[in-house]
Amino acid sequence: MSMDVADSFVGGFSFDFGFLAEASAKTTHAGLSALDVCGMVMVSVGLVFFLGAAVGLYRFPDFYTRMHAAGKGDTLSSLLILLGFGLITLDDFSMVGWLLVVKLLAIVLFIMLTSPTSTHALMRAGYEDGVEPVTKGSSSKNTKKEVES
Amino acid sequence: MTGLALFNLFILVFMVVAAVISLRLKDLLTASVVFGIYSFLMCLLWAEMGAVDVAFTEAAVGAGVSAVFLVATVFNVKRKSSD
Amino acid sequence: MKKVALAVTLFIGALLLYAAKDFSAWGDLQSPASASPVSKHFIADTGVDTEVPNMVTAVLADYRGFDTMFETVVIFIAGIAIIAILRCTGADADSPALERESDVATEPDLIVTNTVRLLIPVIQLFAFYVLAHGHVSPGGGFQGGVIMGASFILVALAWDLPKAMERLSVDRAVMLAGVGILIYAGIGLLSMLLGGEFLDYAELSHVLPVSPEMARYHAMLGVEIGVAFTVTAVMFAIYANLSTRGRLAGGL
Amino acid sequence: MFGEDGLLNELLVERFNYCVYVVLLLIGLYAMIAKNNLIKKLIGMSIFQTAIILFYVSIGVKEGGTIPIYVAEHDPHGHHAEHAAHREEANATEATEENATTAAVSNEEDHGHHAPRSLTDEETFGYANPLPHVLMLTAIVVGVATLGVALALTQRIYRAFGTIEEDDVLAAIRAEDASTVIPDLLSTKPKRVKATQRKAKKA
Repeated sequence: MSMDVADSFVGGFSFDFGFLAEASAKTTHAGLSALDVCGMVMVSVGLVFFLGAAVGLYRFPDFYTRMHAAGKGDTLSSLLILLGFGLITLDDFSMVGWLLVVKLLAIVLFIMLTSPTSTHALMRAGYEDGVEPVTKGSSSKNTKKEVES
Repeated sequence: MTGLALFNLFILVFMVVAAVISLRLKDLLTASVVFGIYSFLMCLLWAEMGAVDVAFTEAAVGAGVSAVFLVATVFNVKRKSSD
Repeated sequence: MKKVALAVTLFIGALLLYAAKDFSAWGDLQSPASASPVSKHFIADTGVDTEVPNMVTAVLADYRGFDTMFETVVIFIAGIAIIAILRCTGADADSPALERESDVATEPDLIVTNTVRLLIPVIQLFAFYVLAHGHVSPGGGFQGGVIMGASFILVALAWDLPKAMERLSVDRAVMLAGVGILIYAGIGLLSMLLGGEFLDYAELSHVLPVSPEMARYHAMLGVEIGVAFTVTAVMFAIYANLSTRGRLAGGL
Repeated sequence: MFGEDGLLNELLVERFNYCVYVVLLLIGLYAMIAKNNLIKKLIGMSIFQTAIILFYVSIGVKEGGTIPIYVAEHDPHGHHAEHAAHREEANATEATEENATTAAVSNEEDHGHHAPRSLTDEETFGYANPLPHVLMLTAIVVGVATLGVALALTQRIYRAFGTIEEDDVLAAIRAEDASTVIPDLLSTKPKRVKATQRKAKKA
């Protein structure tokens, strides 16, 4: 008797996704399938959001607005990029592709939970440490210095 | 540039920059966090070299746990450094 | 001092750069490390000898099992040493240097604690996955153990250390670390009792209903579990001592 | 200077990665020697360590080699989905003799695994060298354990001297040495400087 751990995990399932692959193969003759294009668009949009987050992190006047830019932009762009990767991977509807997509979705869920939480924790730590938010009266330069010191 | 990918080059340069920054910062907490960034770049480089197990270990140990150890120590000693 | 340091560093740097031109080029197939029979044997015969697809795991836990066992012992000793160094005794316990410059808020944050409550089971499950699936994918005892230890550290970060010590007290962690090494050495001794040499897992096929190759496969899992025990316990013990200066009370 | 077989060409272009490792190692070394703060020294030590690990791992890289995990057709169990597809293909075409025998075996015992075989020399070049990975994997984990020990020593030093700057610690130790009379070996009780006295002296 030969126990086979890998077998019971992977080999046991032998779903046949051939029909889906055939369906998508009709579109792939042009070079790119619709899923590929969707994935690439999502990755590009994610990169744009990443750029926005980076610029916001650099340009915003005080701690809170900077964390806002980082938290929002970072979460959304990571999600978009990972989902785009998932769509591109899904292209041939093979078993391996599906497994990868499930793993990517798990990462997406993890980031969706943890990234806003960590932003919140940082914000709260800043608030309890007495970091002043920039207001209408205060000049932005002073606040920046105060945060950095 | 035979065989050495451009990706490797970028990561290597960023790593040198991160190392220098983490050693020049006067605030030890920030230095620890930048050291975490250095470890993470190192982990990317190893994953790219095909050493997946090493990269996995570095991601868990270098970027995660050792940064936490450093921060825990910095909180218990002085946070400002003289150099 | 700085000038001396700079001179020393530059001198060593010049030596190393002088030596660098003798190294083989990037990714050279005929470099000494790649062309050596040892490395070739590991790549070519791991599948035949142990049926483990991940060569790194096979080399780590089987071919170089003795080495890994004492690496684990080193980690254990490091954990003990930290506890011994930081334990507060006598006049040290109330010395003024123990006061922190800035103390952190003691109230655990609602959002953080609830998210952590959601995540901890997932993280621990993932640690088990990494540990058990280390034969066919990247992972193994060290990585799984570190992730497991990190989950306890996360509890200590989100609430405070006593909350984490309800789950895994430092005394129990030290015990678990010892248990991990005993599991490792026990598997080695068992294979010795069955007629082989120390850590020669193939002999375990006398007691397990599998072929000698699969016996090595399963014994590697057992060994990795031992490593994971030690690493988990030691990582948490190190954090608990470092974050509270050995007093094991209060938050970070 | 940058000619085909000039030294600079050899160093900066073909072996650029080694140059960067040397730079990282020197950054770590310099920090360990010249930095005054103990935690900075420890960060420098970690950088030094990772530079050496990086060097070892990069030795294991092979041009065109994949990660050191068997691909489906070399997999000793051969049960992955890809392999099944491969088998079907081989069954249909029966292109090579080897594939045909594999298919025959797999047809005979439907869910049993085909016998694993030793790889040829050419096939071993398809995988990165696993040996440096193993050595460095344990080195990383042991590295973090020793970093923990070093951090514990740092905290202990802070507890004793109230500072983690190397100069101040050395000055405090010298002052203590100067004020301590080395006791006669035959005298009754060795004199010990208590922590409280040390604090008072510093203040």
